[in-house]
This record gives sequence, C-alpha cells and structure tokens, in this order.
Amino acid sequence: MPDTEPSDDLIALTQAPIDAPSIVRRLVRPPVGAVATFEGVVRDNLRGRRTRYLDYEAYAPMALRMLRRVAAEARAKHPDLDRLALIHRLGRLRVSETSVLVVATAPHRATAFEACRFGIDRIKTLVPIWKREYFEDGDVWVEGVRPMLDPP
Amino acid sequence: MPDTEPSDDLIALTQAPIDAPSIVRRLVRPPVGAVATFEGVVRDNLRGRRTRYLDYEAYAPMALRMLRRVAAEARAKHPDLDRLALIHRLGRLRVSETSVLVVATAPHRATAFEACRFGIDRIKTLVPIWKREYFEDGDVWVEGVRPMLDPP
Amino acid sequence: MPTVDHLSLNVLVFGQCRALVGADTASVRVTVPATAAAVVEAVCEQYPQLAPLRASLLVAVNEEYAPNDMPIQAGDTVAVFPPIAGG
Amino acid sequence: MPTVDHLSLNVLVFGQCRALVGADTASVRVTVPATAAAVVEAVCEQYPQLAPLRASLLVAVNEEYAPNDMPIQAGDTVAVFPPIAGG
Repeated sequence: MPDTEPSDDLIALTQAPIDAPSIVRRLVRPPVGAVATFEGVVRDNLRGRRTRYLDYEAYAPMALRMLRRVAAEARAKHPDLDRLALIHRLGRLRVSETSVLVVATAPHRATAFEACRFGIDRIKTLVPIWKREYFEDGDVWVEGVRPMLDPP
Repeated sequence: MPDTEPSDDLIALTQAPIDAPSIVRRLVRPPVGAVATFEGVVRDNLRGRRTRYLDYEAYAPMALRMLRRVAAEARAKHPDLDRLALIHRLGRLRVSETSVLVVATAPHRATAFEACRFGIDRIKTLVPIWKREYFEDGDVWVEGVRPMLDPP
Repeated sequence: MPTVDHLSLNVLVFGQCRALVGADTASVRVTVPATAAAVVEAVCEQYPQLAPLRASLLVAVNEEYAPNDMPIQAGDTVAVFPPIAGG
Repeated sequence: MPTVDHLSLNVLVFGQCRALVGADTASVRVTVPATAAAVVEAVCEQYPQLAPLRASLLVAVNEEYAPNDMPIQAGDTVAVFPPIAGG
C-alpha cells in the first residue's frame, strides 16, 4: 500500500484498513533482531461515553511532510535503526480498527522500542490530523494539542 | 495455539511458528486503544559470524511458571493493562523467524509500551531457555545471564 | 482602497474549522505586510463562527507550522486549523 | 555407607549441561543434609566435563531458582543448568 521512501521507510496516509502484518513482513530484513510495533486502535468509549465511530481528517501534504520529518528525527536519534513504518489511517473507523501503525526494526531491542515510542509520540505532537468522535447521542471534535516543533 | 490463562493472558512455549497477527487479533477487545508488540527475530549474524540457524531449548514446566510470573509482575505494575501475550518459540529457527513475541494491550499507550518492554526484559532475565547458534563454520552456546529474581 | 495594500488569500481550513466554515477554504483579505497572526485575525473576523476558537488556532505556511510573526507573501499556501489530534 | 547419609538424585540438566552430559539427567549422590551448592559440586565431580562451567551453573529446586544454601529434600525436583539465554 504505502510507497517506499528513499530511506526505505514506509510513510503513508491511507483510507484503507492498515494491514500491520504485511507491513511488518515488508520491513524485516536479515540483520534485524528486534521488531517493535505500536497500533493505536479505536476504543469503545471516550470518558465513559459509548463510541460508534470516528472520522479522521488530515492536511494530507503537510501531514506526509511531518511524517517524513518524524522518520528523519528518529534516524538522527537512533543511527542503528534499520527500518521504520509510520502509517496513519483516514476516514471513518469503527471500534477496534487501527488508526495508526508505527513499526521500528533494529538489530537490538532497545533501539526498536525507543524509536517506536518516539514515532507515535511525535506523530501525536507534530502531524496535522483531526478526529471527530461519534457517540450514540452526539459527537465531539476530539480535543487536540499544540504542535511541539522540536523533538524531545 | 496457546491456552488462555485464568487472567486471559496468553502464555505459551511452542514448537510451531509464532503467528503474531492472530495473537494480536485474539487480544484486542473494545476498551483497548493501544497495542504494543515486540518480536525477537533471528538475526543473520552474531558479531559478524554468519548465522545458519538457532536451536532453542527450555526447561518447559519451569519456563511456563516463570512466564506466568512475568505476567503477574506486569499486572502488579500496570493495573490498567488489559491483556498480555508472552510466547516463546522452541526448536530450530532460521533467520528472520520470530523467537519470542510479547503483546500488551491497554486503554492508553504508556501502559502498553511499558508492559511490553517489561515483558521482554523480564523474559530474558527470568525464563530458563537456552540457545545454540549454528554458523557456516561451527556453533556456540549463546552466552546467557544469571536470573534476576526480583523485577526491576 | 489600492490593491497593493491588501492580499487576498484562500486559506485552507481543517478539522472543526472546516466544519464551521462549511468549505475547504476561507477567503480573506489581509493588509500587507501580513503575518500569520493577522491571517488568524482576518479569518475570525470574516468567519465569526471561528472566533470562539481564535486563541487555539494554528497557522501553517507552505506546509510548515508558522509562528505568529511569520510574514505571509503572495503565493504562499496558508492553512488555519485547531490543535492536532492524530493517533 | 548407610543410605540415610546420602541422597540419590536424578538431576535434570539443560542447555550446554545436557549436551555435555549426553542425557536429560545426571545421576548423583550427595551427603545429607544437602544443599543446592552441594548438588552442583556433586554434578561437577561425577560429570567432570561440567567442571569448567561450575562457577556459572544455576540450580532450580521444584521449578524455582535456588540460592546456594537451599536445602534439598528427597522427592525434590532438582535441575542444574548454565545461565539463561532466552529471547
């Protein structure tokens, strides 16, 4: 689904369901010993209110640019990172569907974990995406955050 | 493949390939918003020596007991952990095959990440498993560690 | 009013801003020299339904987050949107 | 040598210990009262091929890691193995 970046990272926004296993399979190469994966999935409630579905919307070209920046930041922090996938779903998502996937591969686990955690934390603080959450009895725009321009 | 524990955790030793996607699918329930996964995979080299395959061996009943202990420790540390999978492969593994899988699900990502990391770190310091690595030109028993009885 | 003193912008809007504007863009006029902050002011004045969000609105210029004092030039791609909520 | 003074154990061995013993268990006799450390001594004496590993060997009693001074009783399940290398 997503194109391969010059760095061999997989960076994408997609309207289609995210197929985490096929992404992982594409990333793992022989020198890799550790694969850390994070999936954000749609919860069935927001502070107790029962969720029916969410609509995700992006400023797509800027969001892709920011995803590429997150990948570059991760590589700067972790030179031994092997490959990275940063994929965000858009459109309507139901409970337990994957909204965001981050995969980091490395020779050893510390880098895989840290780059994966960095990836999702940075996506949440840098990438222009919004979501509207629909309940049985109404909807809200989910409260967002101001971007953090520099990596922590 | 693995039996469900009383706590609904998935704890297993298996000779068969580990099917991470099916494990993740079994774990994710509606209140879950975050899924952190770690896969240890067989690298193609050990300090530059080209690996052909590894043989993993366990003291199985004790290893299962220790895996259950790791799960209990993770739950004690993270009361909001939803479900946990701790699965170790045994037998002969080739390059890029998964030797160990840890999956942690939770409402939010901090717990999922921390429980996942805790799970693999504790497996490596508590579970009686050994591995022999075969190269083109010989083999070694991979150097192990003394167990750390108490969680960090 | 000589046109040289003003810049007409089709500002991209997203999230709740898009929903409140009811379109993909907000058309505004700002006096030159213009800044990111001036664009927010103009958008909130010309689309009063956005005014309650004013304090939280973000500006991007050419697909980069813009500080309040970022100068806006003719030809820039300008976007205004609420705090981000991906993930 | 009265049997009450000794305990005969079939010690489970794993990893490199199993490879060096060439079997799943090592049969040893230890004087009573016996400890985990005494089992390691007995195993290394009766299977000299294990002696080079002596300093690193671990003992489990009834599927729990055992400190050196852990007493060993008749009927205990005792295992001896090198440092662990899972993952």
